[in-house]
Parts: sequence; structure tokens; C-alpha cells
Amino acid sequence: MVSVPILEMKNINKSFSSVKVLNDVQLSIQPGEVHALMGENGAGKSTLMNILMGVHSADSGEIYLDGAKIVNSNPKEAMAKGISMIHQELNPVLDMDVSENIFLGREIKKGTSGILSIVNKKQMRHETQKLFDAVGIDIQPSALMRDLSVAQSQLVEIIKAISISARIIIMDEPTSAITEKEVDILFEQIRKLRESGVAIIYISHKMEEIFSIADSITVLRDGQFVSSDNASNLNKDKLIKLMVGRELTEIFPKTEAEIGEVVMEVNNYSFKPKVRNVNFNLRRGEILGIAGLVGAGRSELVEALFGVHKSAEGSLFINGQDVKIRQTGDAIKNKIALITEDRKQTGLNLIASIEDNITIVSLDKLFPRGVINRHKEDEVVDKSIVKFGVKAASKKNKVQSLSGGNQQKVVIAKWLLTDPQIIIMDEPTRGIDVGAKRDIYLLIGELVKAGKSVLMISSEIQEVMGVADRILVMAEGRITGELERKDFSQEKIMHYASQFNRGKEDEETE
Amino acid sequence: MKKLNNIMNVQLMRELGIVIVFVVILAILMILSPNAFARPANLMNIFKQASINGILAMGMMFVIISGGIDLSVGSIVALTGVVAASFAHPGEYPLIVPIILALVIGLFIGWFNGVGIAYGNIPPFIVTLGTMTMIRGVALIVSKGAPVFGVTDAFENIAGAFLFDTIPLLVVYFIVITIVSAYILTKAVFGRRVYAIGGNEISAAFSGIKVEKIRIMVYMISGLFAGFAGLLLASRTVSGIPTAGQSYELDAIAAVIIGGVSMSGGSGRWYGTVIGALLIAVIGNGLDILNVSSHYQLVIKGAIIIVAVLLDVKSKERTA
Amino acid sequence: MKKLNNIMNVQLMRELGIVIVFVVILAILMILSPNAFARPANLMNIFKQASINGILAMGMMFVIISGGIDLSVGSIVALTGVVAASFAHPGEYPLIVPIILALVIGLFIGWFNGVGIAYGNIPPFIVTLGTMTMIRGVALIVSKGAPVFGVTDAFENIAGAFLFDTIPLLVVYFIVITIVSAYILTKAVFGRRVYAIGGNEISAAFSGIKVEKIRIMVYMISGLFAGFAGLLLASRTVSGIPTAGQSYELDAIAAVIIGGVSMSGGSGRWYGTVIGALLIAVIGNGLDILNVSSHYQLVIKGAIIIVAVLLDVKSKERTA
Amino acid sequence: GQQENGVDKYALMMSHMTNSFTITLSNAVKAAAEDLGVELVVFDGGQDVSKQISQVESAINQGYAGILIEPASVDGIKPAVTAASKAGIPIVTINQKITNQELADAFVGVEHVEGGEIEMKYVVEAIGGKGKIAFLLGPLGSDGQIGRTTGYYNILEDYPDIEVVYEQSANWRTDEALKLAENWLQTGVELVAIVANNDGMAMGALKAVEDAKMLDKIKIFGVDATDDALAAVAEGRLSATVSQSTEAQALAAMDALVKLANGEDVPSEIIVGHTLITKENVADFQ
Ligand SMILES: Nc1ncnc2c1ncn2[C@@H]1O[C@H](COP(=O)(O)OP(=O)(O)OP(=O)(O)O)[C@@H](O)[C@H]1O
Ligand SMILES: Nc1ncnc2c1ncn2[C@@H]1O[C@H](COP(=O)(O)OP(=O)(O)OP(=O)(O)O)[C@@H](O)[C@H]1O
Ligand SMILES: [Mg+2]
Ligand SMILES: [Mg+2]
Repeated sequence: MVSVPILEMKNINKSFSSVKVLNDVQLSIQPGEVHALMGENGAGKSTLMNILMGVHSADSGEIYLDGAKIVNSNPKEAMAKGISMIHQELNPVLDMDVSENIFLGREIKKGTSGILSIVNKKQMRHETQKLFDAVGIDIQPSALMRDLSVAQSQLVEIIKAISISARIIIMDEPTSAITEKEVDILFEQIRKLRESGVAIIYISHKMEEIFSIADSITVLRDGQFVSSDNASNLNKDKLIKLMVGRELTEIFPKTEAEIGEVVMEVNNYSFKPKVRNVNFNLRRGEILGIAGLVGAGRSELVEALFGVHKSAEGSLFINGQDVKIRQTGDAIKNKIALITEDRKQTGLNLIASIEDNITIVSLDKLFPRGVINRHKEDEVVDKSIVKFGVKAASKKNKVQSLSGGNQQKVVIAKWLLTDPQIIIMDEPTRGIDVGAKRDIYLLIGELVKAGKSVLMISSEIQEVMGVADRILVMAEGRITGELERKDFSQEKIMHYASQFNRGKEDEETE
Repeated sequence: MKKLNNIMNVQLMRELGIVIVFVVILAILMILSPNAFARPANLMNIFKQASINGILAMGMMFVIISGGIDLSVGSIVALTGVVAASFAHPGEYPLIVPIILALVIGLFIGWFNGVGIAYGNIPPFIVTLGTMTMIRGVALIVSKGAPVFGVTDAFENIAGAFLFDTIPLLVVYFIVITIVSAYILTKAVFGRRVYAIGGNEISAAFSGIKVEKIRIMVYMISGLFAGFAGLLLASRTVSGIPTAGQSYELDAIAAVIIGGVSMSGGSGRWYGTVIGALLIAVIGNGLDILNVSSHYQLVIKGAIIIVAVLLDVKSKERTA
Repeated sequence: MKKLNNIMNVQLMRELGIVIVFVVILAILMILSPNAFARPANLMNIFKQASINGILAMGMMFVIISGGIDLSVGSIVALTGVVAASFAHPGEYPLIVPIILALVIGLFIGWFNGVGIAYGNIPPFIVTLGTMTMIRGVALIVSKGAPVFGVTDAFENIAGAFLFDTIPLLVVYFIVITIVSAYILTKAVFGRRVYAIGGNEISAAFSGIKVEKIRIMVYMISGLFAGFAGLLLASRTVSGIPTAGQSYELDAIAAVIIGGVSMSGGSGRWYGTVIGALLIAVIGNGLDILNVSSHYQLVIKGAIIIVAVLLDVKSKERTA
Repeated sequence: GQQENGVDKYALMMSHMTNSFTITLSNAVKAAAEDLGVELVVFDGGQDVSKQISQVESAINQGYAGILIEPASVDGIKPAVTAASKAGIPIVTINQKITNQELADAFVGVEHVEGGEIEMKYVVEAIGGKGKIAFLLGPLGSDGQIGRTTGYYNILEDYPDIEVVYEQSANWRTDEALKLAENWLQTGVELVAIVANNDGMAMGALKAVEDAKMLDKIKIFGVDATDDALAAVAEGRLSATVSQSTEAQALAAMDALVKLANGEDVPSEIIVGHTLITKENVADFQ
């Protein structure tokens, strides 16, 4: 069934400051297909799509739409030709409400006098509500974007992209911040769109998603085109081999470490209303997973433990000592590290270099006299970059210029450089490719083997089940269940994760 | 129901913090000087004195919401005032000529600022600092360094006349410009886009908004309003003074920020700016009337600005 | 190898764009006025004229890299100058007293600014606009509105003497303060933290940095340098003038931004600021020497600032 | 001095060039230089002493035959004057005496105190020696403000029935004076006169009083004899202004400087008197 491709990109080349990131890349999309674009972090997927959208301009190469050559010099032109995109890095206008974000740049107007005509806010909210209702999303169209969670923001981005009546929709890691329930909603929409002839270019590092939704798959490696094939001709192992260039055994390698005494004991921790009376402990050499639905309060719990929220209450014992953590510095002194879930907001200083980001928490430790020794710093950072496989032209480059996955590696490198005893990871593999994910799991294994303890939040149930020794499940700010490794099952986790009313009842009796 | 009420109040408090501070300051001044300050004539007087800064602040508000800054407005006031006065001598040109000239010059300088920022990618602070300096020079060159006087009565009446014999036209202009600005900012598509480019320029560009075009228009609005303010000041002082308007930009920026617009762009409400402009005028008027010595006036004025915004911030934090 | 070379050049061009612009402007002035401008005595003169603004700009650089702004430096210059001169009358106090007083007052005002911003959560523009106004008032009150004169020769020598009979002490101070600032910014852990809070305050806080503490220290540095500049100005003008230092903050900010520091914080290099301060002094000196009339000087000065930064921006874009 | 084309080059250092007085003064000095057949270069100090010091230092490097300076500050300018006399370059101060006047070769100009006294003497006469009055001051700490205000009080010592109810600075500026006067008029205090340190502020006060239709009750006075003030005096709206005899100052100063440069002696002080301008004599000045 080879028809005229709706979109063809040929011989695309692109360099950033003389570093080649795309080398003669090609891509061919049929109408009404879901075409997965795969590759490791930094392979050039987002860059290729940004060229298609007119965000970047290619150094050379052609783009054909319906067989006719086109040039997009800005997103407006691309959108006018029926191409829309969900961007990998979420880009909401925080001080606007949801409906305004969805209709940004194409507001519903009352008059016809161009940009001076009145915005029909009511209509926009109404239309937004209709869009949400149609897919079953519960977000207020009038809510400020600032007040939404990461997951909700991503849903809004998704709705925004599919509400533009586009013929080609690019989805660059649309599911990095949402859980399975919302993924299902997305896939349902994708299927509907496919039926109506819309082509979808789908980028994700989640293998299960690819094989459940993609019709065909193009693979890039290090900025080179590797292959393009029907999804039915491939399987997970073959695909991974194409992407990584070698075989990967075992996605969740489980290192057995000796589990020792309790290193952290959390008593009655609350950060109302998001976290309520949480009790648990963490042992030496243990990987403790925290599962739950989006908004369960997992992030707030670990942030509170880390000293981010001044109004948090409760007591914390580290190695049997009662410690007071009032600010993040206290947590760091107690050898706790927090790898946050939102690298752009809380994890990185995007306009600083990779090097500066990696050493920022460890400066006092590396240079106790307050004076930086460049040689020593370079040495330490070089080691980290090799250890965590950060792909970059130079450690002096701004973190901003790294691919999403490589940014995540920088965050991890930064925190592990502090030599922590207790490592809290909030969605540590978000946006990371399979190879790198495996590297992180191996790393976690190494950490616990060396007698450290890991507290890992993940919204990917497979991941927590694959990695953790024990799982806590949270719902509405409380711990609703605890499972030992032998009892792990998806059903049980989901059961505990959806125990909603308990919280409410307690609130009323309080 | 109770919960809804609660939310409403919190929202109100959040947004109206500075309004409350403003009312408190008004009340204090009324108590301190019931016979002079609280007289209706004086209240109208305050409005009048707030007008020129208020008009500049309205333009500045667009710029700051879009994420920029405009230091050139004070110099625009001087140049347009000088040019307008030069074309307002009796028996030379019809009244419309100085008016149009002032507006067009303001608009043009705003356009220049906008182009330098949007296409030249020069930081707003630098472009408008540059035009601030240049335009001040042009004003001095045009006027040969001395005030331009001898304008027609009609010209004097532009700012000096009254509506219904009671409301100074200055106040009328301020109100009209406020209404137009509020309309554009809250109702029109253009306003949405100003917030969008200030809130997240990249996202705005990704959404197909022509960021450069909006940016240029924002500076043109500021320039236009400054041109109008220059015309009004020349009419009010019955002369075009090349050194006029010095540090007006600081007062305009202060009004906008006191009103709760963030320097980093993307947020803020028009009525905050109105309150900001009124607050500055009230402080000046109140201290003059209480006959506080000039030196102490500075100390008190500075302290009130800090305390007003501090109270605003703290009231927001408590209710947030 | 070739690739590496390439990268190095690009990096250099990127960072040194303004240096090239500066050299070009120097060259033009030397060609236009070889006998006057290019003389060593005049070049030393330019350095001297750049010193006070350069010192203010160094402090301002810390503030702007941290994501703030400090409008109060001009008023600090006035107040510390007045106080220092008041304690420098012959036969009253040892020389160290006015020196210490100037520095301590500057430091204290900086601390006040920092606390208002870090703990009061008041926008830097408002806090420092407030102190700018207040401190100007205090300077006038302390001096009773009149310049304070009659200082000792030793006091006059603080800024007026020479090192090795050739290098004005003003220049020496500027160089020393530049070296210290450059060291703190690039070598000290503290400097790294200043960049971190300017780049992303939230992520800095998550990284265990005491954001409030760093913020306060940054304003204290700016205040301290401004206090020192006030002392130098008083010594240079042999009097404490309560109206001195007006709009010095604009020149200091301009030097920093011409030097490539972004107003939004988190980036910038110390030598850019040095070039910025020198560029401003060179323009002023060159135009005076070329005998450009003062009104035209304003126009040319404004234009050069815009064009210099435009060329800098464009050279960066080309090589990016 | 250095000779270029055989013509001596002189420098005029103005404190600033942004009002009628300084512009008129510098133009008058230029005209005087032309008459004397010498070259004159004008520098603008931008109301900043340290800038003016720098300009003098630059001029010393450039080999000027003599320097005429209208000081931006009476004390602050000392290092520049010292440097000039060390370099053997004649330096004359114009319009404004400096604190260490002995360091300069001569002073040509007026005494601000005298200007204030002349203005206030006429005020007293015009209001009949009693009533409430207000002062509009220049930038606090500026020499004109200090001198003229001192002059006011020198005269008022003898008139206990005159009460100064307001005394605020409007920084030489018309718009600020306008606002200030508007606010004073709100308080209901019955003023009989507003006395301004310069004409720019007097014109602002005039506008406020006219707007309030109180010109029959409140008289306005200024200093400087700017063109607009003279016109207002002629129309009987402004009661009086005081001229600093700008042209006379310029002529005498340039003359003294050239003489000094040629090795001749001049008196160390050449005082040019102020002139009161009222409706009676205004025609002579327009
Ligand atoms: N603006 C930029 N400046 C410099 N280098 C860049 C820029 N944008 C991307 N790169 C580099 O280009 C390469 C490709 O990046 P890209 O974001 O396209 O990767 P990706 O395949 O989307 O990776 P990921 O799966 O991590 O999102 C990376 O090495 C990245 O560092
Ligand atoms: N109303 C809000 N205002 C500001 N930030 C918020 C708000 N709600 C959530 N966030 C932030 O967004 C991030 C993700 O929120 P999310 O809804 O995922 O909550 P969560 O409780 O962390 O859920 P999860 O259990 O999935 O981690 C958190 O860092 C949280 O602090
Ligand atoms: Mg990507
Ligand atoms: Mg979370």
C-alpha cells in the first residue's frame, strides 16, 4: 500500500556551532499512519522535528508536503500548512488560563478587526470544556496554567495540538509526565485521528507504547538515518539493537544487595493538604519505590523531606538521630540527595554550563576553602560525564543545548557527585532512552550495593516493580499500601493507588 | 457556598492588596489634613497631577507586560513638547499640526525602539537608554536649549480646559486612555498576545504568534502615549521645555510595578497601574499640603513606596 | 585540530564581540584626533574618568548577574560623600574615620536593599528606587542642603594622589576592585552561587544554596563599592555634594549591559563590564576632544551605545 | 599657549547647557571671543562636577591658552583650578565665585546673594511689607539656590510681618513648580506672593495661579530674565524678574582672560551688577 507520502524529508543536514547533529537524514510519512521516530537521547529527533516546524532551519535538505517542496521559516507557516507539534519541553504561558493556552495564537474572536477584535473568552472556555469532555479529562478551562501539575500541563499540550485541525501532528514525548490512564486517553485520540487520515509522528522512549500504537518506525542514531520499517517487522529487541547499535539484555537488571538497618525513619510527616501523616522507613541497601497516580502527593512528600517546604511537619530520624531539616542545605548535610522530577524548573540552571551545573551542590565539599580550582573541577566533571554518558560537544556548553535525556543525566551526575547516603529520585527516567534507562537501573543497583539507600518515585508501574525491593503506594497524600517484592502485582498497586475516599473521611472526622 | 465565598475573597485580596494599601494611605492623609487634603477640589487636583504620569504608565504597562522596559518616554515627552510648542505659535499653523506632530514623533520613536529590540535583538534597556539620550539631544537641538514659548490659547486649552466646567481635560484624557488600554489589554486579541510574549516568548512563537510584530507595536503604544503626554505637558506648562520629563520614566515604571505588574513580564492588571499612578500623586500632594520640607519629603516618599509594596506582597503571601 | 581551532575562534568571537567594537571605536577616534586623543596622557585621563563609574559598575555587575538591579548607587555616592567630607575637616578626626564611615554606610544600605528583596520579597526595582529616593533625602538632611567643604589635604589625596608619580590613584583603585571582583566572580564559590541564583533561583534553592543570604551579600557588595565611589568622588571634588551622583546608576547599568551581562541574570563576564565602563568614558572624552557641541554629543553618544551593542549581538549571532 | 593658525584657543567650561541662562551666557562669550579675534571651544559639564574636572584636565592636556569656567560646584571644582594654575594656564571663573577663589586668576560675575536681595526688596515693596509668601527653590545645595535664598532672608530680617509659609524645591523645573503651587493653593492659605529662585519655576507658579484665577491676589517673582519671563512681565502677569546682565558678564570675562593670557594684569574681581526688571523697564530688555 505504497501511496504518495504526505510528508518527505530528504538529505537533512544540521549543525550547531560546527557540531553536526543531523547528517543526511531522511523521513517519509504516509497519510493516516502513526510513524514512530526512535533513537537514543541526542540522536537528533527533536531537532529534525523542529526543522519541520520551522523552529530551526536546516543547513541543507528538502521537505516535500504531498510531493510539493515547501519551506517553513517559522511555526506559523508550518501550522498554516497543517502541521502541529507537541513539544518535548513543555511550554505553557504560566500566567494564562488553560483555555487561553489552548487557543494561543488562534483566539476565538467576536469581531473581524484583526488583533483589535475582542477575544471571546466565554466561547474559548466553552470550546475547551467540550474538548476535555470529549476525551474525559477533568481540568477546569479557567484554571491558571501556573496552578496545574506537570501532568495536567502535558494533557493541555496534547489537547492543544490535536484541537488544531492538522494533517500532521508531531508528538515529541507526549507521555513523559502522564500515567497510564491518561496514556490510554491519548491513544484513543490517536486512533481516531489516524482513522480520519491524520498522520502522527510519534517520539517516545517507552517501548510498550511504540508497539501498541505505531504503524511504522524510523530509527536515528547519532544524527544518522538507520532504518525505516513497518512496526510489524520489528520487535523490541530488534528495535533496541537498531537504536543502540548493540544488543541489550534484560531491561530491568536487578542487582541483589544486602539490606541492612534502618537509615531513615519518617514519622507523621505532613505538608497539608498534599501530604498527610506519612510514616515509613528506609533501610541500608534498599530500593524503596513509591507508586501512585499523578497528583498523589509523592513529589510533595519528598520535597518536604528534603526541606523545600518550610511549613512541613513531622519528625525524621537519620541513622537513629533525630534531625531537623528546615532547608535544603540541612538535607544535603545529612547526605540526602533529591533528583527532582522537573529538570527545567528545579533541577538545572539551563543557561549555565554542564560543568557548573554538575558541581554546584558539591562546591563546598570540593573546595572547602571557598576557592575554585579549575583543574580539579575539570577532572571531577570529566569523570562524571564519562560515568553517566552525557553526550555533549564540550562540558563548557550550556545545559540548554543538550537533548532532554542528556539534561536528565546531568541532574543525576550533579547529585551523585555529593556522595549521598540516601538518594531520592522523583521520576528519574523521564525522557531517557532505553539504553540510558538501563544504565540508571544499573547505577541504582551499584548504589545500593555500596550500602546506600534509594527512594524512587515512578509513575511507570513496570519500572517500580522491576527495580524496587519494596513499594509504598500513595493516594491523596497518604500511604495506602505497602508491598514486598514477592507480592508485587500491577493489580494490587492500582488497587491501593485508587483508594480515594479514605482521605476525605479522615478529613471530615479531624 | 461558604467555600466559594472564601475563594472569592482570597482572589480579591490577592489582586486588591495594593488597593487596600492605597485606601489606608488616603485615610491617613485625610485624618492628618481634613481641611485641605480631603476637599473635593484637591482630590480632583490629585487626579490631574496623576494624569501625565498615568498616561505614560499605561504605555509602560504594555511594555513591561511584554517583558521589556522603555526608558525613553521622558525624552519623548521633552521632544514632542518642544516640537508641538514650536508649531503652536499664534497665526502660524492650525491646532491639529502640533497635535499630529507630537503623536507621530512619539509613534516613530516607539517604532524605532521596537525594531531595535525585535529585529536587532538588542536588550530593551540599551535601546531605550540609547534613544533616551539621543532624543534628549534632539530636543535640545530643536529648541536650541531654551524653552519654546508663545503658544496659542487653543494650544493651552488642550490640557487646560475643563469638561462641563468641572473636570479638567487632563483627567478626561487619562480616563479615556485608561479605558482604551484596559480594553485592549483584557478584551482584545492583541492584549492576549502581549501577555503571551511576556509570559513565554518561545511558547508564543511556537503557537504561531508573530512575536516581533507584537513587540514593535507595544513600543509604539508606549511611544504614542509618551508623545501625547509631551503634548499635554507642553500645553500645561504653556511652553515646550527641552529639559522636561527628566526621570519621568522612573515614575512611570514605579507606577506600573507598584500596581503589581512583574518586571519579568507576562502578568499584571491595568487597574493596578492606575492605583500606582494615583498613589504616587497622592504621596506628593499629601506631603506638599502637610508642608513637609523637601528633604524629608524624599525620605518619606521613598519609605512609603517600599512599605506599600511590602504590604501588598505580604497580604498576597498570607492569602495565597 | 582544525575543528578545535574553529570552536575556539567561535568562542572568542562570541565573547569578545564588544571588545572588537571597542577597539574599532578607539581606532576611529585615534584617526580623527591623533594629536589629542591618542596621547598617553589622554589615555590615562580616560582611564581616570572611567574609574568611578567602573567601580559602581563592578558592584552593579554582581547585582545584575544575580538577577536584580540596584538604582540606589547614585544616592549612596551622594550620602557617603557628604558624610565622609563632614568628618574630614582639618584637625577633627583621623583620616580613617571618613573612610570607614563611607564604607560602612554603603554596606548598610546595601544590606537594607538585600533584606527588602530577599526577605520582603519586594521587587528589586521598587526597593532600590525607594532607597534611592530616601538616601538622597538623607544626604540633603545631613548636609542641610549645602555642599560640605573644607576637607584636609590628606582627604583630597585619597583620590588625587598618584602612584609612582604617574598613575592616578583613582585608576589604581579601579584596577584593584576589578581584580577582586573578577576573582570573586570566577574563582570563588560565592561567585558561582551568584550565577546560580541569577540563572534559576528555584533550582539553586533545591541545590542547597541559601538564596536569601547570597542575595543580601550581592547588594552589600554593590553598596560597599558605591560607598567607596562616594568617598572617591568627595575626595576628587574636595567636597561632599548632596546632589552628586544623580543618574550614576544608569551609567553603571549601561556599562554592565554593554559588557554583555543579561538583565535577566545568570550570565556575563567581568571584562565585559570593564570594556563597558571604558567605552562610556571613551565616547565622552572623544566627543569633547573632537569639540562636538554638547547637544549633538547626546545624539552621538546614544547612537554609539545602540550601535555598539547591535554589532556585538550580530557578531555573536553570525558565529553562533 | 599653543598656537594653531596663529590664533589662540580658549576653553569655556559651562556647568550645563540646558537652560536659557547658560545658553545665552555661552553664546555671549562666543560672540565676545569672536570680537577679540580668538578661538573659543565650549564644553558642557552636564551638571556634574566630576565631569567638569575631567574636562578641565583634558583641556590642560590639549594646550589651551586660557580657561573660562562657570563652575558646576563652588567647592568641588578646586582640583581642576589647582591643576590649571599649576600648568600655568590662566583660569577665570564666570558668574559664580568659587570657595578657593584665590586659586583662580580672576572672577567675573554676579553675587547670587545680591540677586536674591534685589528680587526680595521688590517683593516687599509690591506686597506692602506684610503677608504670607512662599519660596520656590532651585535644587537644594546648588549655588544659585543657596545664594538667592540667603538674599531673601537678608531682606526679610527687617520685615517681621512677612511670613514665609512654604519653602520647597522645584529643582529649577517648570512642571514641578506648577504641581507644587497647585498643591499650595489647595490648602486655603492666603498667599500674597510666590518668590522663585529662577524664571522657569516662576512660570510654573504663574500657570497654577492663573488656572486658579488668583492672579489678582498672588504676585509672582523670578530671576534670570528669560525671554518668556520678559514677555510675561510685559503683559503684567509676572511682577518682576532680575537680570544677571549676562552679556556684560561675558564680555568682561573674555576680555580679562585674553588679557591674562597675554601677560597683562586684571583685577581679581570684576562684579557685574544685577538689574531689576519690571513692567516699567521691560521694554529695554526685550
Ligand atoms: N540549540 C542547540 N544548540 C546546540 N546544540 C543543540 C541544540 N539543540 C540540540 N542540540 C544538540 O543536538 C543533538 C540532538 O538533540 P535533539 O534534542 O534533537 O535530540 P533528541 O533525539 O530529541 O534527544 P532526546 O531523546 O533526549 O530528546 C544533541 O547532541 C544536542 O545536544
Ligand atoms: N497548585 C500547584 N501550584 C504549584 N505547583 C504545583 C501545584 N500542584 C502541583 N504542583 C507541582 O507540580 C509537580 C507535579 O505535581 P503532581 O500533580 O504530579 O503532584 P504530585 O503530588 O507530585 O504527584 P505525584 O504523586 O505524581 O508526584 C509537583 O512538583 C508539585 O509541587
Ligand atoms: Mg528530544
Ligand atoms: Mg510528581
